[in-house]
Amino acid sequence: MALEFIVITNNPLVQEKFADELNVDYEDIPFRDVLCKVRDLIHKGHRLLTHPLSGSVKPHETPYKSVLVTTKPSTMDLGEVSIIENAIITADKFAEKFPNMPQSVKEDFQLIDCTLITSGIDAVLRR
Amino acid sequence: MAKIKVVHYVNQFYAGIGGEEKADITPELRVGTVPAGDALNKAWGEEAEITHTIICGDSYFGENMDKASAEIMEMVKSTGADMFIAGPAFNAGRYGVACGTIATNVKNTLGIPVLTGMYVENPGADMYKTQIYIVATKDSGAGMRDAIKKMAPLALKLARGEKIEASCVEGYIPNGVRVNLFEKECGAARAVKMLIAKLNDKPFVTEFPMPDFDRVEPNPAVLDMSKATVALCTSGGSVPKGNPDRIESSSASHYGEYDITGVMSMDGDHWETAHGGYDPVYVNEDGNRCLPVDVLREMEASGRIGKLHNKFYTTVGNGTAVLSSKAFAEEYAQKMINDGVDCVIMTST
Amino acid sequence: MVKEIERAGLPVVHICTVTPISMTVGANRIVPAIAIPHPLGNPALDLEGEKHIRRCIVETALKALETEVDDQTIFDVKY
Amino acid sequence: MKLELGNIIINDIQFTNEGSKVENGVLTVNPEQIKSLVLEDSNIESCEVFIARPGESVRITPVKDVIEPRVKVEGPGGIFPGWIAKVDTVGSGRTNVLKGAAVVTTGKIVGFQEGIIDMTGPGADYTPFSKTYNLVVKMEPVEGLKQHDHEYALRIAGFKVACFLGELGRAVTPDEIETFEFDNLVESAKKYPDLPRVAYVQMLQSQGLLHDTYVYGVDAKRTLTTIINPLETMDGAIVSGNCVSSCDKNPTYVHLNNKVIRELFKAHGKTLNFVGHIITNENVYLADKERSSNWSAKLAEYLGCDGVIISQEGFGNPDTDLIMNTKKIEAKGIKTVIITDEYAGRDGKSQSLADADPSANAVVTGGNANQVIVLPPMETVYGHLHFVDTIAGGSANNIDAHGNITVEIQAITGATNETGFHNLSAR
Repeated sequence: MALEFIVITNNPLVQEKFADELNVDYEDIPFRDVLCKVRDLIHKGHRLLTHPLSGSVKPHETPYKSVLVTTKPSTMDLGEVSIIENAIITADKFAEKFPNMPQSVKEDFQLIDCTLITSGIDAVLRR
Repeated sequence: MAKIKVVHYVNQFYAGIGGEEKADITPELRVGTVPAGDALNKAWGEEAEITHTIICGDSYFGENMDKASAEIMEMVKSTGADMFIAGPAFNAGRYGVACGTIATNVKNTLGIPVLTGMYVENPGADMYKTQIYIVATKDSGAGMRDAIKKMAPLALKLARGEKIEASCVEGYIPNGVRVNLFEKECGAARAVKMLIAKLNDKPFVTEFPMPDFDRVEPNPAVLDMSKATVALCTSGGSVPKGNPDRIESSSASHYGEYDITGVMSMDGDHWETAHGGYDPVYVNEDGNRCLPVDVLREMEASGRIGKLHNKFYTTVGNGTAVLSSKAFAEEYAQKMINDGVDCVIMTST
Repeated sequence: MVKEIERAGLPVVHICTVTPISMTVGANRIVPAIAIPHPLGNPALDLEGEKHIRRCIVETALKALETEVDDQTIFDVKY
Repeated sequence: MKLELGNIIINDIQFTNEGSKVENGVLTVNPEQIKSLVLEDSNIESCEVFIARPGESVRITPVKDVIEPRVKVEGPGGIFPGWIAKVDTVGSGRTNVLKGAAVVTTGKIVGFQEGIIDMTGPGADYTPFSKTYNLVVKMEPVEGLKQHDHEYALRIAGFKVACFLGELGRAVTPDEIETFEFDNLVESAKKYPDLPRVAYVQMLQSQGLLHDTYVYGVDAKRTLTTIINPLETMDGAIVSGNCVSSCDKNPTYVHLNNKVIRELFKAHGKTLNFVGHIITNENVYLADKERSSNWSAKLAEYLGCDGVIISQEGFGNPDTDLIMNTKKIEAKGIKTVIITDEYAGRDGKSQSLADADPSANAVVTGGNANQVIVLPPMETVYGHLHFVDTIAGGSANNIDAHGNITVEIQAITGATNETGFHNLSAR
């Protein structure tokens, strides 16, 4: 049976690329709020499928984050709780750096986040 | 540059007054030095000089901490020193705690640089290493020369406000602040050496200690719960509605202490959570979901417990945060003991 | 934090959802809670049902405090 | 298997209008030859070539890759199998190396790219590539080229230039020949029955654009953890596609000269028996992380290891892989030393890693990547300086009136390398 998942994202490119074929939960919210949204879902028993600190671009340096979680809640996984909570702690170490980012740089960040999550989506779909 | 004026704190033993039998002597300010101070002066040459020495008995300090501390502070102030040095205390526990306490006080109230030295297992080291620089010494006075060799240059740097290098370079006990340095060997060579030591059960020092995973022995069980005062604590961030003390939602800089005299239930009209680490909807609806005041009140009425303590303590802590707010708990645990609490229920999310 | 309370000399029981973390932070008496956003409750139940599970958890916590332990011990809740 | 590295020591790079050559330790390059080689790729619009020598007032940024020029002179396979050469197994015969020289590629693939190499000043201490004679190849793509194709074009161009320069050393007699021999498991067990058996577990960044590593041309995220002969790695089997957050990313040069492998060879037969090189990935998908770390532990056990060195690549999510690898390998009774770096905040007071475990009790650190450094202006900048304020470790308006740039050292290529390539550390 296919694993059903939601793409939690604030990246418009991910929304644009996958909205037709996948369950994309897009909101125009800050980076940290995406992590908190994922955290609350993990606390409710949704399973975390991709690492919330994917990629090397630092939190808040990139404004964009996409994370995969299962659609249906099951049992809360303690390891995943630890991963998401430590991700938020880690993100909080980095201050927002470029409030007035040029559109071209924004688009580059969108692209990088999109390729990272695409590698996660590919991995889930081919399993 | 003018010679740096230093005041030195030692106990009765290092002042040459006597051992345990003289440990109750009261603080005394002397002009000049004791032998440990002479050694420092010699090492500094023309750069700095101990002009005054403060001597206090270890027992006196331990038993009259607030009073002794205040007296010593006045003495330090009266000397107009540029810097304060305590010890080194090596493995003498009470002396180490005294050195740490006074040095920390001097730093915080007088704002002059301070330095002490002690053995890493001295209880004073654990208590104060994150607040002041403590040079790592050997475990007995036989290590005096080695201690002075490290303390003298570090003291000068501190007095001059120079950049302090990493702990392994300067010789202080690691204080949790990560400082970069260039090693002679590349990381790979260090890794292979460390592995060979580890494989051969030889000592090695990790360059990055994992967070503290130590244990504390369990305390004995409560014998008669029907007579016990039970206190509630939580890391779930329970606070009065509106968060009057503005407890931050994460990495809070203080904890909350709230009176629940007469409170029968943590209803959502009067209580909420300040915690930013989870979805607050459910606890804001009904605070008993985090802090079970309602059922403890029932148990108090039925005599299952003697009494619910009239204060609770609250922090925001991610259950999984590797760092924990240790100092807060140390402080409010003491308050609970003073208030006659017998046992504690701590709730976490 | 539990550890500091224990170290100060007070017997302490830790009611905690993520029990492995409770082990890591050095709690000696541990009682598992329901869920992170509602450790001592369950919004899926009615008020009385919720109070019942809360009573069970707190009762287990008190029993844990009344029990001598030598090592870290998890006390399971009977609902 | 036996590999000889014939080191031709390079003491300078010079330009010429005539033929490129290596003579008396000088690499003489005709830049036109480099340009025409690079421009064979129709995706590259323009190319400029510069020389950056140690001590010169030069800044190179943003660095895409650093590559050592080499040529296969004896034995099977060729340089960069799966890319330039066919996929024949490398790691035996002789490879000549232009030691002390490097090709540094630069080009703006994305707007926030960093990677700074200063050839002098305070920044130079933080990058190992301030000590090499660098041929800088700056490339601009054709209009509208997608980032993926752009990255690919730059990566391949770098390899081509490195091979072209390496080829100049084919007939040159090396100044020194280093010989490395790696026995199979049975032979090495017979030779060194009493020495502890040690393997190297190398984690490879494998997550997406500018976050990838390739093994014999295969994208590492599509691999299971496997065993490779360390001589293959030393001979170019692993290459980098990986340059953002460049302080703890491995350029191709670092793979070719992996210092963990070299140090293990130094100790081999003396204090330990080096039995293998395990390569594992750092994927985005959590199940992949579980699977890959299971396999690392299984292969370490299969090799009969007493101990392993684990090296990480990158920040954040690889901490999870690192701790999984460490816990699972230690659980097999195999002792570990791990190499990582830290993000302890600018003040050094924050939690350094995103994961932790008591079993990770022997750690070598490449330093705190958040440390702030002021880089004074250089006379010459090769690349695109104006991107420095939008990079990792930079911040808005971080260039002052005098041209001083304030950045975290995470922007400096190789500063906190997690294969132990450099000598920065922290306490």
